[in-house]
Amino acid sequence: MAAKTPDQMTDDLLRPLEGASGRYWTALAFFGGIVIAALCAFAWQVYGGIGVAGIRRPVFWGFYITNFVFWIGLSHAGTLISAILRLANATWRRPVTRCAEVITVFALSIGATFPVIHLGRPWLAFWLFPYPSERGIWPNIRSPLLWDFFAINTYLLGSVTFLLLPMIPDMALIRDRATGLRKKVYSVVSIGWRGTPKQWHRLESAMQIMAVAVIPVAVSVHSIVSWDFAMAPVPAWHSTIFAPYFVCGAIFSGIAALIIAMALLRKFLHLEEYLLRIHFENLGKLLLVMSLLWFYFVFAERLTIWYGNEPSEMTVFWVTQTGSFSPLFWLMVICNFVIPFPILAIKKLRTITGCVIASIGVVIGMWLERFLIIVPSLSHKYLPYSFGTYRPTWVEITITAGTFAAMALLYMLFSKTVPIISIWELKAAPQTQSGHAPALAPVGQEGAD
Amino acid sequence: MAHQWGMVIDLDRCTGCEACVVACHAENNISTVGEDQAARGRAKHWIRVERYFEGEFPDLKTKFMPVLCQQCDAAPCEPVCPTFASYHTIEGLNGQVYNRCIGTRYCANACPYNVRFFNWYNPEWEKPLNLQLNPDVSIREVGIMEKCTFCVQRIKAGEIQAAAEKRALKDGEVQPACVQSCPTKAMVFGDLSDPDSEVSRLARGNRGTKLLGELGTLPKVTYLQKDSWHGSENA
Amino acid sequence: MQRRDFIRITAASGAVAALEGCGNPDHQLIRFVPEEDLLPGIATWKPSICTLCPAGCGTLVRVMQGEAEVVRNGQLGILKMGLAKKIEGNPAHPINQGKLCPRGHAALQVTYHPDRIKTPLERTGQRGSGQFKEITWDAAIQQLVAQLSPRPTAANGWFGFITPPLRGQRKTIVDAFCDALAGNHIEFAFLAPEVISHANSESFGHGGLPTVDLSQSNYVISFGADFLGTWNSPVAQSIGYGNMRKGRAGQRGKFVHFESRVSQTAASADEWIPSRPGMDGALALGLAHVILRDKLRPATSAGQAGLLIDGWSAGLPDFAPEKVEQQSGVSRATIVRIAHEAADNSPSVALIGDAPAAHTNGLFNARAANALNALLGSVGKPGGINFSPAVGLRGTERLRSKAELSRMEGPGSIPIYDAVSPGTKPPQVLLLHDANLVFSTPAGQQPREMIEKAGFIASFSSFIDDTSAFADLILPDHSPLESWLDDAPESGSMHTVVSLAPPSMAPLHNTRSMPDVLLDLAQRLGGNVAKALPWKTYDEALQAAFTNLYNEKGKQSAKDADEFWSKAQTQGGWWSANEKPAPAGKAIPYPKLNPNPEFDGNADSFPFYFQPFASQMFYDGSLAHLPWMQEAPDPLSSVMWGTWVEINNRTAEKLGVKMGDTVEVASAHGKLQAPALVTPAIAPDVIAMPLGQGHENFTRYATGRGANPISILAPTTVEGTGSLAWAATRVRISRVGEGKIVMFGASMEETPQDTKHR
Amino acid sequence: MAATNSIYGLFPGPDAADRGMRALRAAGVAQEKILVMSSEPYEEYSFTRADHKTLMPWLATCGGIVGGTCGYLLARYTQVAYAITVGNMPRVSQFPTAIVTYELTMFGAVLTTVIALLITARLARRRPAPYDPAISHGKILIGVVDPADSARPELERSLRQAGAEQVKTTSA
Repeated sequence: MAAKTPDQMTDDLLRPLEGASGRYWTALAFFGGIVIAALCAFAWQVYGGIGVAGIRRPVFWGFYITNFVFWIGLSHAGTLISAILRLANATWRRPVTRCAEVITVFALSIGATFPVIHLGRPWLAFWLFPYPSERGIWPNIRSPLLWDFFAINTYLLGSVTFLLLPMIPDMALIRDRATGLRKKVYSVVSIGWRGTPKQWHRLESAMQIMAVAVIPVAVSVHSIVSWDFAMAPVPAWHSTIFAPYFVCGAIFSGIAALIIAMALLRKFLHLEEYLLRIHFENLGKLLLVMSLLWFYFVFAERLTIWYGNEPSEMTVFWVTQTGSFSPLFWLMVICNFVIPFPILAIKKLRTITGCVIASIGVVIGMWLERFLIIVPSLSHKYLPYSFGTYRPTWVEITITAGTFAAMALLYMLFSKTVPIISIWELKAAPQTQSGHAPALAPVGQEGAD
Repeated sequence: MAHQWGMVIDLDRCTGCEACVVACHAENNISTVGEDQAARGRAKHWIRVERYFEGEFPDLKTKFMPVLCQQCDAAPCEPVCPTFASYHTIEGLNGQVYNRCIGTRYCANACPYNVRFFNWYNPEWEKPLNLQLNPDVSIREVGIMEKCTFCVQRIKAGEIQAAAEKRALKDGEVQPACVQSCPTKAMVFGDLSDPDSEVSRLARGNRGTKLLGELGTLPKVTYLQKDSWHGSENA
Repeated sequence: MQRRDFIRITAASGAVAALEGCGNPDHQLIRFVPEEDLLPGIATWKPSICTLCPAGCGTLVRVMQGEAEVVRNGQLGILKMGLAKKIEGNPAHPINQGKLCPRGHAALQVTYHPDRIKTPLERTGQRGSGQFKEITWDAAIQQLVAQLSPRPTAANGWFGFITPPLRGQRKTIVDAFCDALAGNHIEFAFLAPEVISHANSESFGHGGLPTVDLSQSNYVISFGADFLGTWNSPVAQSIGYGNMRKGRAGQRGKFVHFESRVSQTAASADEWIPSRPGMDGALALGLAHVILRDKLRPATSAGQAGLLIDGWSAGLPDFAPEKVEQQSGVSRATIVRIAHEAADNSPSVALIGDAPAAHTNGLFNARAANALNALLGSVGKPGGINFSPAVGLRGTERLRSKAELSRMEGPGSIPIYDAVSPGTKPPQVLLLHDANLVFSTPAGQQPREMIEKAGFIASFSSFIDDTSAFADLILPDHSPLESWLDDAPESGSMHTVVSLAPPSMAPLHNTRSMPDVLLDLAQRLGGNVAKALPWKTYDEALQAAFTNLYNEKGKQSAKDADEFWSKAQTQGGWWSANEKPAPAGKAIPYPKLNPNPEFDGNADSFPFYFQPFASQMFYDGSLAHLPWMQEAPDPLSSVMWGTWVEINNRTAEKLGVKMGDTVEVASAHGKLQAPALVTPAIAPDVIAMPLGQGHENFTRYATGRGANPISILAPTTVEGTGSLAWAATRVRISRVGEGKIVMFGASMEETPQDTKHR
Repeated sequence: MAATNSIYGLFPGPDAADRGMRALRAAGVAQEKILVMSSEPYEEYSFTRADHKTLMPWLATCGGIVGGTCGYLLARYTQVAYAITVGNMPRVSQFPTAIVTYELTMFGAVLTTVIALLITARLARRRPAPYDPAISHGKILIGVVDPADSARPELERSLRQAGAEQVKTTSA
């Protein structure tokens, strides 16, 4: 396939924004339905009391906090990856960055709702905010939940701007092509972008700064999420490995989510000529590295517990290794390592389909990992008399399903309003020097997937 | 200086009769949750008697251990609370401000002793059972963490009484409901800041141990370990 | 202003409030004029008596002002009144010295129970259908008078009154009422200790239960007696136990417990020695044998108690350790060791109660333990068993006549049939008060049919339970906190104790105190009945009794009878340490008893011994209606809101039974289903089950919950007494399927994984 | 659309644009009066070489410092103002304070960057500026803001010579 002219690209990439198929609307209705069901479930929980959920003594945290950690982790897909690639100036990143950053923003927003959902009295959630209240009470800075509050807000600001800034020129692009109401809307959101060299240059340097700033923020966010656990003297929680362990897991699940999202976009928005196998291959390699890193962390964690042989920790250890939680544990290992490793390691298997299969495994596996970090420890905390177990109720399951649906829903809506691939960045790929941008280089066995 | 309330539990005296458990329910307006919720781990017993078996039939030893909030000096439950609902009182108690609690349940996870109990639903007393409620103790609504207070309402009442009579509290003058009820006098309550109080003396004894003391929570409850029969010679 | 006006005004304002109150019913109720003035928020402590078990502990009731929905002259309204808020032990009371057991604390909920009978009821549906309609007290009493008036002159047994064992003036009134009506007063309780008191009256010339002076004992041997939980006077004994263990510097008594399972008491023992059910007598005599053989005590020291045991003077040849080992499963070495320890560590004491006395050879077991006590020289001594002195208050004699004993024999005893229906003639009128005959009688004895034979049944019960459901008329009693109480505990203190308590609070509902109703009836019936019961009210009768007591014993404790009476009210009774135990009377010579227990059901088809036991929370089942008791975890199993079947873990493995599985327990007389509790704390050939659950009819909290072990018991009786041998049944057990068991603690399978490196 | 008075040419590609730029400079138009717009950065071409000096990194740093200071003060103040001891921790606990300080530092940095961008890039403004939608179709605009009327024909010619596909003039 020959390189395309900038105008052709623009047309291709703006095409998804015009009109929507029946299939699209059905899917939208489907996911919307699930989200509404989840909202009802939450309403019921607020009305009837948190007791309608399955959490109990001593497992005071269950699905909700699992989802919290999982989604925050997923949010490390975009910003972190695209920031790193941006700094590394990897040209092939250009078609990938935006769909990644979108995942970040949505996953983060979804994850951030769970600390509220899981509250006993959610209507008082605002007591967490450090504002001068008439009660003269300030929140407790020493609580990791407060750290979460600050970290998540910073990360949210960072990732939202990181997503929005590069969107401005594309907004202008649509503005100039649109008519009527859409024109008005897009001229508002393109905030008077004209494309003067000054604007271009300031945008670039702003993105550079953002890229530098957002990486440490992303790392800190998931470290702090891990400290929600590591700060408590709970067997197998109270460990220094948690922060890097969580960050690694976060990036791991993030990349997986990105691959899945790209595959879906590629199929449904007909972006076969823009999201190429090379992108999946490169991300696949990244995923492989993370999979190995993840395994290394799990091994290190397990080893130290086993060797230390501290009774209360060993109880948790055996419960996950051979006891009642072992099926989930080994399923996790299969999903996170046994499946992805060969697929991604063997070049022949590292096709788009291969990468997607591996990624699906990883997403499931990482959710299980969060669950297995939280529940077994809580259910086997020191005094055997108060050991307990945990079963989620339909409320928790519905709300969990709802968040996945919400992710799909938001993503679909977004891809209908904004070009999911940054057009100007794609065009700006240095063609004149390096001939074709790698992104548009003809790659063998295109139909391999 | 402020009192430092502490307790000693003599496992050699405790017979696991659970008078303390019911006395605590009666004193502190702890609601019963019914069979279904109890089956789902929602029963609330601020003090419980843990039972452990050692060995197999016929050589079997049984051990009772009453467990209540240890009122730790370095309490893991306190700092994790984002709203200061759980905090440390001047008299060394792990206070729980009910109406400040938003129900993160973080404190309950952090507590190694599992002595914090959560109100999963609004409590109910079928009329006229509501008439049994103790007016000195507030009722906890849904979504709130509750826990043993060492019967702070009794402590305060005692202190006010003593202050009114312009005197210091006498040792043993104030007793939580559990201590008051204990038939074998296995539980002793008092001021640890007073080295001569009975509780201080017993806590210094060589049988004294702290529950999960290795975690560095500095509990203010001391357990006197079960003693063994020293044989005929002491007869 | 007239009270009526006041009420009308408040009613009006109440209506206004109702509009504001958005239909909150509290606002629609009228407000009554307070009957007493109390300071809000100020607590007063009033002495009372715990009536939940026969121990008779003295209590203090914390009363504070509150607003209650009450009925006054047939009108429901809100009244500012003194409300009981908490029950604690009365520190002044010699028995429980300020302490209380869990049941005692829960007594509060009897008064405030949502399912209390609030007003007299008349049966509308079939008997036992539990359908009643509300009637007035006048109508109710009219009915009863009508039933009792046309009484045949000397036809003994035409009328029966079944109560739990009563004491004090309450007993006097009931007895006098029954005698005057030529009826029978039957004292009935499943756990009534008639076998022990029987044996004691033989061995020591004292009926009734002993007071165990544990606080000074150095060596305690218990044969199955749950003396720290439910037996005899548990609070008093617990206080003593605490002192025995750690109360004396450098002096720690030892406690050895023989039983086939770990009861709450056994759990506290220094040594729990599993022994075959019913072999306690043999064990006691085995110990005695060693003591005699090794000349640790002279045979004569057993005195009267020894003479009851044949072969005593010969040194009990049949009870050599080897023989006892075969019978009881306790190794001879252990027997010899325990015997020596017991002899070397005087004062040492042996206790027997509960199951050992409820085997066919229960009387023998009790006699044997008595003999051992006598041999150890611990009868009537500090640190041993003592018999608290009787007081001359009418109706509180401890030493019961033979006739009286037979009256209060257990549910198995034929005398009850006689009493209820002499020969074949059923009683025309049957009165019931808190005696749950139907629940506490093995189904094999057809308690329902027994009851239904009666022509007319009236119950004074505060709750519709398995038995009062059959009543034609219900005249609800006050709750203990609402009524005058008196008691003369037979054990638990070395003092003479007569407890007295005025009402702690005004009645909530339209109820009347049972003695008052009897006195009212007596007046209406007139004639010899009125003569026999000269008092107008119960408290009048009590004052009369206390005047007697003052004249006989109380002279030095008060300047006149009135002061004596009022002092007794404020401190919760009268007690004195001056009284000396009466000298041991002559024992009644008794026929030879079979030392070995017999069990119903042959060992092949029913391989397991079935051992019911008193529940720490529900006692004999009479407390299953209290939510606090239902939710309090059982000390050993930590089970809440249910019952369970204890089964040894190895046995369970063989039968493929897992923790919580529903199992069927079948005897030759019936079967039941309950969840299995797999535990190492029971002998492999024993199945144990707590009393308490399995009520067919006992308020919203207990109805239809769990199974009742009594229902499958065999109607065998204890040799030498007529009482039910409730530990003498054999059963088979089989797994039914998955089940549900609600435990507060983690199930015993979830003990920590071993932390060996693997 | 442009409301200001200007004259500009639309060039097909960057090289043409470069020529146009040189032509204007030759015509002696002052740099600040030259108007350039494109739908791509074209950073490696001379016609985009406007001022490449920007204070943005420094602004971000300052913002970070300000944010960090606020964070530290907030953390410290709340701990002192609402002095409650928990878990035997000091009144002002360093680690939590450090964490909050750090997060708010980054917050400040990001925020100032965005604001700096909006201001320095003259974005989100009310005042209308000259513009031509043709840019969105890849054309590059080179022109002069309010030229002297005398110079107009001259400028138009030179733009055409440089290879402008069309030359437009706007007047207020």
